Amino acid sequence: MLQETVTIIAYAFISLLVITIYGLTLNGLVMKIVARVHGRFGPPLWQPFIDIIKNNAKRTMIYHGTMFFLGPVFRIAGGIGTYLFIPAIHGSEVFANFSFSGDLLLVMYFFFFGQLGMALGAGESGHPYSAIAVSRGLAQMTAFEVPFALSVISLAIQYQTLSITGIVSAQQGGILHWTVFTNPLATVAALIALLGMNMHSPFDIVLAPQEIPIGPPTEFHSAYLGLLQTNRAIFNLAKLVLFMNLYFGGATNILILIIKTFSIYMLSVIVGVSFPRFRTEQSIRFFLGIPTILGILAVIFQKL
Amino acid sequence: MREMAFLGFALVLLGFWAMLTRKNILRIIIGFTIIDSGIHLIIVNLGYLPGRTAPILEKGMRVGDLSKHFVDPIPSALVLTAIVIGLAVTALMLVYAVRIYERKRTLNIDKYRELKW
Amino acid sequence: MTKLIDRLKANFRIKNVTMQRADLIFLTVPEKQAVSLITYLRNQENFSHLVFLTAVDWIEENKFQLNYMLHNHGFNFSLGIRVMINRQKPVMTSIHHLWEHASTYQRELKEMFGIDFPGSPEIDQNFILEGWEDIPPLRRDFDTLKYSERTYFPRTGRKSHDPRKFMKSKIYPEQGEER
Amino acid sequence: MLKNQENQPQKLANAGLPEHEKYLFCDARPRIRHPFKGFWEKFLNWARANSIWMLAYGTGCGAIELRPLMTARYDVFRYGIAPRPTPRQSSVIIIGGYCSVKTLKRIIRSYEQMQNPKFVLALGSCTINGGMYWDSYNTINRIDAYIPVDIYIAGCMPRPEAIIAGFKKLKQLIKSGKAEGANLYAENFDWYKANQKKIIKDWNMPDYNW
Amino acid sequence: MVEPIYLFIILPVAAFLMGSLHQHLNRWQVFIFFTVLLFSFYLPIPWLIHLLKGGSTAQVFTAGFLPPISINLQIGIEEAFLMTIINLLGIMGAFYLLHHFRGTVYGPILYLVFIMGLNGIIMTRDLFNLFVFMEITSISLYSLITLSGSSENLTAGFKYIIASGIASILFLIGTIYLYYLTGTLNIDVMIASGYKIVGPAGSIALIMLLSAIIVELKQFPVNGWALDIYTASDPGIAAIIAGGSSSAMFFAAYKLLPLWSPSLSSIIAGIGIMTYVLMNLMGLKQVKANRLLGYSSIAQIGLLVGLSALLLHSTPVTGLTTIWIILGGLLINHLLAKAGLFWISGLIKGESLSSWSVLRKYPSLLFIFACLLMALAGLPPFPGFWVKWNIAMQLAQHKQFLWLGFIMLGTLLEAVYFFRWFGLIMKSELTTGIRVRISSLLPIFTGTFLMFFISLTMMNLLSGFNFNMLLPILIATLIFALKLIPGKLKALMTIFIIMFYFYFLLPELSGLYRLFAIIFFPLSALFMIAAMNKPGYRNGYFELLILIVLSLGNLLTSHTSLQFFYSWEVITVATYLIILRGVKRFDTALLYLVFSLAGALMILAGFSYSYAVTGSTFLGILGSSNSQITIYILLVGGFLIKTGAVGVHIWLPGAYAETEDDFSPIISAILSKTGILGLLLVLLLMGKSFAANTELNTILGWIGVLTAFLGALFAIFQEDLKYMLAYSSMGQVGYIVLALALYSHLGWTAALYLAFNHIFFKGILFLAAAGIIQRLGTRKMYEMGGLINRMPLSFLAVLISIIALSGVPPLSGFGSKWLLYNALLEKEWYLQAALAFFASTVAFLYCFRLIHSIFLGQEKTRFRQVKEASLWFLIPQYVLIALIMLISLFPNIIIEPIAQVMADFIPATLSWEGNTLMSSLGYWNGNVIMIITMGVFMIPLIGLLLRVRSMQKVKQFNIVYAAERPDKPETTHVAHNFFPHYQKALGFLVTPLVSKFWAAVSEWCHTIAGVLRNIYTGNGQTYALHIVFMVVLIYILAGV
Repeated sequence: MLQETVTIIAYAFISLLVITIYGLTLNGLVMKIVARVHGRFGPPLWQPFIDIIKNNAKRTMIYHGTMFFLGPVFRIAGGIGTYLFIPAIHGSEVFANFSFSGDLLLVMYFFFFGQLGMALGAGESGHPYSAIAVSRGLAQMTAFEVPFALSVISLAIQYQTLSITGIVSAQQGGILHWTVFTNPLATVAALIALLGMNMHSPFDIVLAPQEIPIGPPTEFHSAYLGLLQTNRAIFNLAKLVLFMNLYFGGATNILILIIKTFSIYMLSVIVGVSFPRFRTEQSIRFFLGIPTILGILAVIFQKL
Repeated sequence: MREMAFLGFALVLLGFWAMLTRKNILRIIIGFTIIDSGIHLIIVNLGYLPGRTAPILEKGMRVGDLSKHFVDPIPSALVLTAIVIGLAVTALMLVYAVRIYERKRTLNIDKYRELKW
Repeated sequence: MTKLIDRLKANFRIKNVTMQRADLIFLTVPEKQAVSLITYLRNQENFSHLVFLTAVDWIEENKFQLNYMLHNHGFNFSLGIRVMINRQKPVMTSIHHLWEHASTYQRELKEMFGIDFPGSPEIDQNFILEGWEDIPPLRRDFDTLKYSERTYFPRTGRKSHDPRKFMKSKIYPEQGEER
Repeated sequence: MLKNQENQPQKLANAGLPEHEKYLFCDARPRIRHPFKGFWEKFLNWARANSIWMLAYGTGCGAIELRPLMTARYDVFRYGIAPRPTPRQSSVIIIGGYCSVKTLKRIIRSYEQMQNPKFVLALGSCTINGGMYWDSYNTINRIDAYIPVDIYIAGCMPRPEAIIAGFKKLKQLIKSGKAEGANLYAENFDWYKANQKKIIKDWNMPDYNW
Repeated sequence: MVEPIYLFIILPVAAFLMGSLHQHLNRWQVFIFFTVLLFSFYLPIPWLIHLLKGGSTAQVFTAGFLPPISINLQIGIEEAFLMTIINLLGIMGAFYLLHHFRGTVYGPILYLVFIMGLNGIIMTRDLFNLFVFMEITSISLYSLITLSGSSENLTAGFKYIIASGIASILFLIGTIYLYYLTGTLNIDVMIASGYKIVGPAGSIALIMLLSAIIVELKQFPVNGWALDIYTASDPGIAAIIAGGSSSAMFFAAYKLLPLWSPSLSSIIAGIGIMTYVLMNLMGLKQVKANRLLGYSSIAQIGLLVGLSALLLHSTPVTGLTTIWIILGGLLINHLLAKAGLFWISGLIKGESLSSWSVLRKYPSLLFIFACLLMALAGLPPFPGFWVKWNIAMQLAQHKQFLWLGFIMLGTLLEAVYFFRWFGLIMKSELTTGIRVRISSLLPIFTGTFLMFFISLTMMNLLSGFNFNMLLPILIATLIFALKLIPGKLKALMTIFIIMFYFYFLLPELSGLYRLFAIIFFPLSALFMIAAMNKPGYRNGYFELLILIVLSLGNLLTSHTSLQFFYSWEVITVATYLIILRGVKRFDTALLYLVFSLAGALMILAGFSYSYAVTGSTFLGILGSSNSQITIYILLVGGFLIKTGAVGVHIWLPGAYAETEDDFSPIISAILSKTGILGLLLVLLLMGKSFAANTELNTILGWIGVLTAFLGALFAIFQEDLKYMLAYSSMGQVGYIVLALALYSHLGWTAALYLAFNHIFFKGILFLAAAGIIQRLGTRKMYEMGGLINRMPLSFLAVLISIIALSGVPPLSGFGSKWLLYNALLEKEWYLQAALAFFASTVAFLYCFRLIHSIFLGQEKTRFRQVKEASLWFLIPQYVLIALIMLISLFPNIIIEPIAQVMADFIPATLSWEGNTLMSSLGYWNGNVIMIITMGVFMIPLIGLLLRVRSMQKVKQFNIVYAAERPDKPETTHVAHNFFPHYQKALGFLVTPLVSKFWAAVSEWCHTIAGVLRNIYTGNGQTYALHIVFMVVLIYILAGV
């Protein structure tokens, strides 16, 4: 029993380490790609690592209070937790993570864990911009969760299970078994929701550096920011892995995982570099419009 | 005697007309007494049977024949009671009229509308 | 436009009418009549735009000259109104009730020249200079160099050149220092 | 290495603030943060040098020269330099040219809100000796009397190339461990404050903006 | 036994004596007066006992002849009963009028004559004699009215004379023609020879007689004069008119009932019930107290008349007891209550409704007043309640649903104006005009006491005496009597009493009921701890709480729908009173009461329909196969009102938010579960074959999910802390309704799990809110801020509870969400699931807003000195937190029992594998999730803690700024209108359509009432015209 537990935890650490490194590299890669699109060289691939080191190397920190202190901790715990509840690689023992403890619903609700903590931390900083950004972020979140939820429901109808492992195994056996082909409406709805989740343009009003410095993390710096940046890599990848599992047939080895998650991520990157920004109410209306209708259609088609 | 009944009804209607159209409460009271009289006529008329006498016992009448000789005595009794009651009510109404006039210095019923709705 | 000037002259004591350009006339009006003239121009003559309000320090004459620049968009014509006020006690009637933005000019004048406009909104608040304690800096009796030397930390070894000469000597060194 | 901090009063007076506002601001003194020794510090300095986040705050006319830095032509991103909207997260503040008293106040605030280690890059001759505004009643003559400057870039204005060169120099300084402006500021805090307060007359902020 | 004929000798003789010898009698006069009245009261009592023992009805023949020649009186059980009551009222009224009669000799004389007349009306069996007695009472009344002699009085009296005169004319004509046709004046003989009443003459005679009776009964629309009489005459007289005269006249009408043809009978029913509805409707516009009472009196008599016609003629009711309870009960209820109210009105100087607020200074009088109002509104434990129940049952049994609907409408309207009045008294400015005399108080108290007693009798008659049903009231009264005990001790006593009751109750309950008992008792006792915080006596608060909580227990133990409904109404009333105690304006409490009563009426209708179909009130069968849809709709509708479902939710926010801070947790966390209990019971008792399959469940589900969604959406736009929590409660209960509607094992498990969870976190939130509000003195969230440093414990409590509320793992809220979605997906309610998910994300918004606006952000200067919330608030909060933590870590300890209980009803679909909960779709291991979350939380935390040495704690204004430093905390704290973009995007959904709708309903009711009452022009002639019109109308309607 003990040995088993230790093994699981050790595996989880390995899985987490791999995914963190990959996540940060992916961020660097995306920066590079965006730069190339702009016609620049762009920062080196390892720039995110340097940034994290630099932030952690800051000699001073301030804190506004307990929740401010705990905010980034909540955030990264949310990110790590979300990742660890998703089986990353189908059939792999190392990358199965803790998926035995809960199903898709758990993952969907665990998304909120980090959001809540971060929001609390940002709130305690007392900076008005943080509060404004949190208000925007939460409002936008409620909106994009709707098409995503509909899409997941459609999946639940399709596969008659909420277990992610179950959904992945149902998609094995060829590219045409992937949800993206068997249930395209749900996939499209969810991918649009993913744009919102990733907070890339046009849904980046939450961060809006020119307007409300950088949104919730306005006051976060040094090691806090280091944690947040690490989380950004992990949480981002957790979402990508989830989407890969749900809609793109999962991955049977790390290479496929990298390819698939990269491709999914590129979608929001491409949309991000080519669209201007929505105001909050516009993005709420947007998500509750076409994507939601797509989601409803996906549910209805599956029910039929 | 049917004429009497019609007269009675005519009086009732006349009285009602007075009650409903006259504004002076004294006239209303008079209307009321006219109705009373009309009703008394009707009642008496109902009890009247042609060819019979008043239900007053006299010597030499056999008790068994009473119902054949007399008109129905009950309406007469009723009329007596009704007259008494009508009198009482009329008297009261007049008392009211006097006292209302003392208070309000008017007999117009339209002016008594402080209580409504 | 001369008609306008004639009309104005009928009602106001107008002096020194100078035709600067075809579409710009300056005139001088006594302090007492200034506001009524401006009001008249705004309401009757359609000078709807207060372009600026500035001041000139005539320290020799012990006067401040206020310049009200009005513009008539209908005729595309500007009218500059000069008002000379006392320099010792510089007080002028505010015109913020005619144009709201006049109060900003007046705040600036208060800060830079010390001209008071009683009743103008926020007239006593800092405009650009936060916590200025010296005499208003745009008055000509204020020595800015001395102030700067006194207040800031002048870096020693600074050399000043006449830019024109200096650049010429740099770019065309063959021509020598002089010309 | 630096003066012992115990002798200094631990609390700041915050005399510029009205009494009822004093509780709203932290009154702690900035403290000297000693760098690590040896390789570890070198490694950290390397990271600091390769991830320079500059505060996107244009304090003067020179700010216009910062924009091209981020364009495809100059692309400072490749040196790990990126703009950052909040001073908390930035490591370098660029004084973009002439600096009036009013601006200085904002510069001090922003500078103090940055976290140690922090660097100052001053652009243009105005920051060095007042430049063409040397005799102005409202433009300070040398910025290093008020905050510790790591690099001056001369010119009116310096071109982006010059700024990049400045950044390169800054990187070298950081790597060599010489860019300890924040500690310098903490060490000579009273001197800097006195200078600042000399010209900023309405000092309505705490003595140190944490 | 004294021959009743003596009544007609002694009373006039005494009157004559007093009149002629008054100079000599002096003090003896009062003595004689009361002796005679006592005699008249005593007279029917032996008869009543005799007749109750089975004695036969006695006939008294005057002059030794048999009818029709002579007049006969009858004293049967009804007469004896009514005479006892009326003569008792006579004594009490006389006592009350004592001071009024002082100085005049005529008063007592007229009064005696009047009482004699009433007795005569009751006893006589002769039509003409009835007329005579009617005239006797009328004439004595005319005179009595003039005694005070104001001009209003006189004009009112004059109108009365006109109307009454016309009535007597009609009566006389009718009588004489009936005599002509049947040859008799004796009512019984006439009824027996009813076949003779034929032809136009017969029907016209009947119509005339009927019209006269209707005028005398003051039915709509021929009652304008009566209203004036009630308004103008001395309250003592008005009491006697309302109580005595009307009752006697009603009895006269009751006697004549068999005379009418069926069509006339239904006209009577129609007129009666229309009177009831319309008078109550018009009462809405009334602002004068006495006139309002007049409206209500007329309405009550209308109800009596209508019911007697309905029950006795068209559809004869079997079972004397029922008639006794309905008519007798209603009569007594009305007689005592209305007389009492009129008597109280005599004490109060002002005319308007609000001038009664002086009663607040006399708690006992106020108590009596409230009792009388409740009695009239038909609320327990007064006779009116039993009457209401029986009316519903009987009418339903006879399929008179339309009439039942009208009666319920009337009841509701009556409750509206009565309780609005009560609210006005409690909340308007204190007035001073009152004169309290012992002689006036005595009858009032006696009457009320009598009413209790009668109610007890009726309870005994109806449902068998059940001590449990009385216990809550007894205990509450007992505690109320212990006035001077300090509040804290009372709170402690309350907790003990509740726990004791729980201790005794628990063994009697099983399964589901046991779960609900746990919700109701220990948890409300826990919330009661918060009440220890408030100083002072808090009279009424604990008593009402005990009443509520113990009645909740009775709800669980009730076996019949009557017992259930009784407890339900007790809870409603007690809750209303407790809300009214706390609120600043009475309309919130009124709104609660009106909606609750409407809900209760729907429940009553449902029960009665079920009774009509099954013939049983036993709670265990509800309806039969063809009636189930109606019963389902009625009952579910009623209970949904209680849960505050969307559409009927407008009472909820006010009631939850405006009530006292330490009651809010109880009402929102615990009392909202009564509706859930009701819904669950309905679904259970309807029978599986129907309830599990009906499409109505889908509608219920949609209502639930819409409530959840809109509740959450409303909550995010609230600036008021308690309103936000109130709307949040509405939303959370919506989830529970949704889960219940699923009718599946998983769904019901989810529902109860949600219910428990909701109690925990909403309890914490409301308690925390109470603590904060107590310290801060404001409820506006944007005025708060930064309180985390001042109230860290409250902050932690709120944090835990909002995590639990929003369903974020690892706390217990996620379990409820997991169960809910699994249940929804299992049932294939996909769109509902999506909307529920949306609602839960929206809930996230207000959760954050709540904690941010209060605890985070900028601390306000004026709240720098506030202290942590009171310990009494914190204790229950932390107990609840411990519970949340416990069930988060070991969800099984609560899910397992719930699932087992639910498995009794529906086969289980939930299974366990160790700690992992398995549904058909997914799985969830709360225990492991908690551990993992803790783990991933601790690692970065430790990492960050290592850096703590380099950290500097800063103050609230040390935020990033460059240009201008923050001005003041008030302007720096972002809290007001926190989600403006949401307002822009989805604000259209929260347009208060429902409030507008109900406001329009209210507005229209008032407008119609306002228009309708214009018929009472105040002109005596118009009233006479009304009579004429009515005669014509009856003629047309009767179809002769």
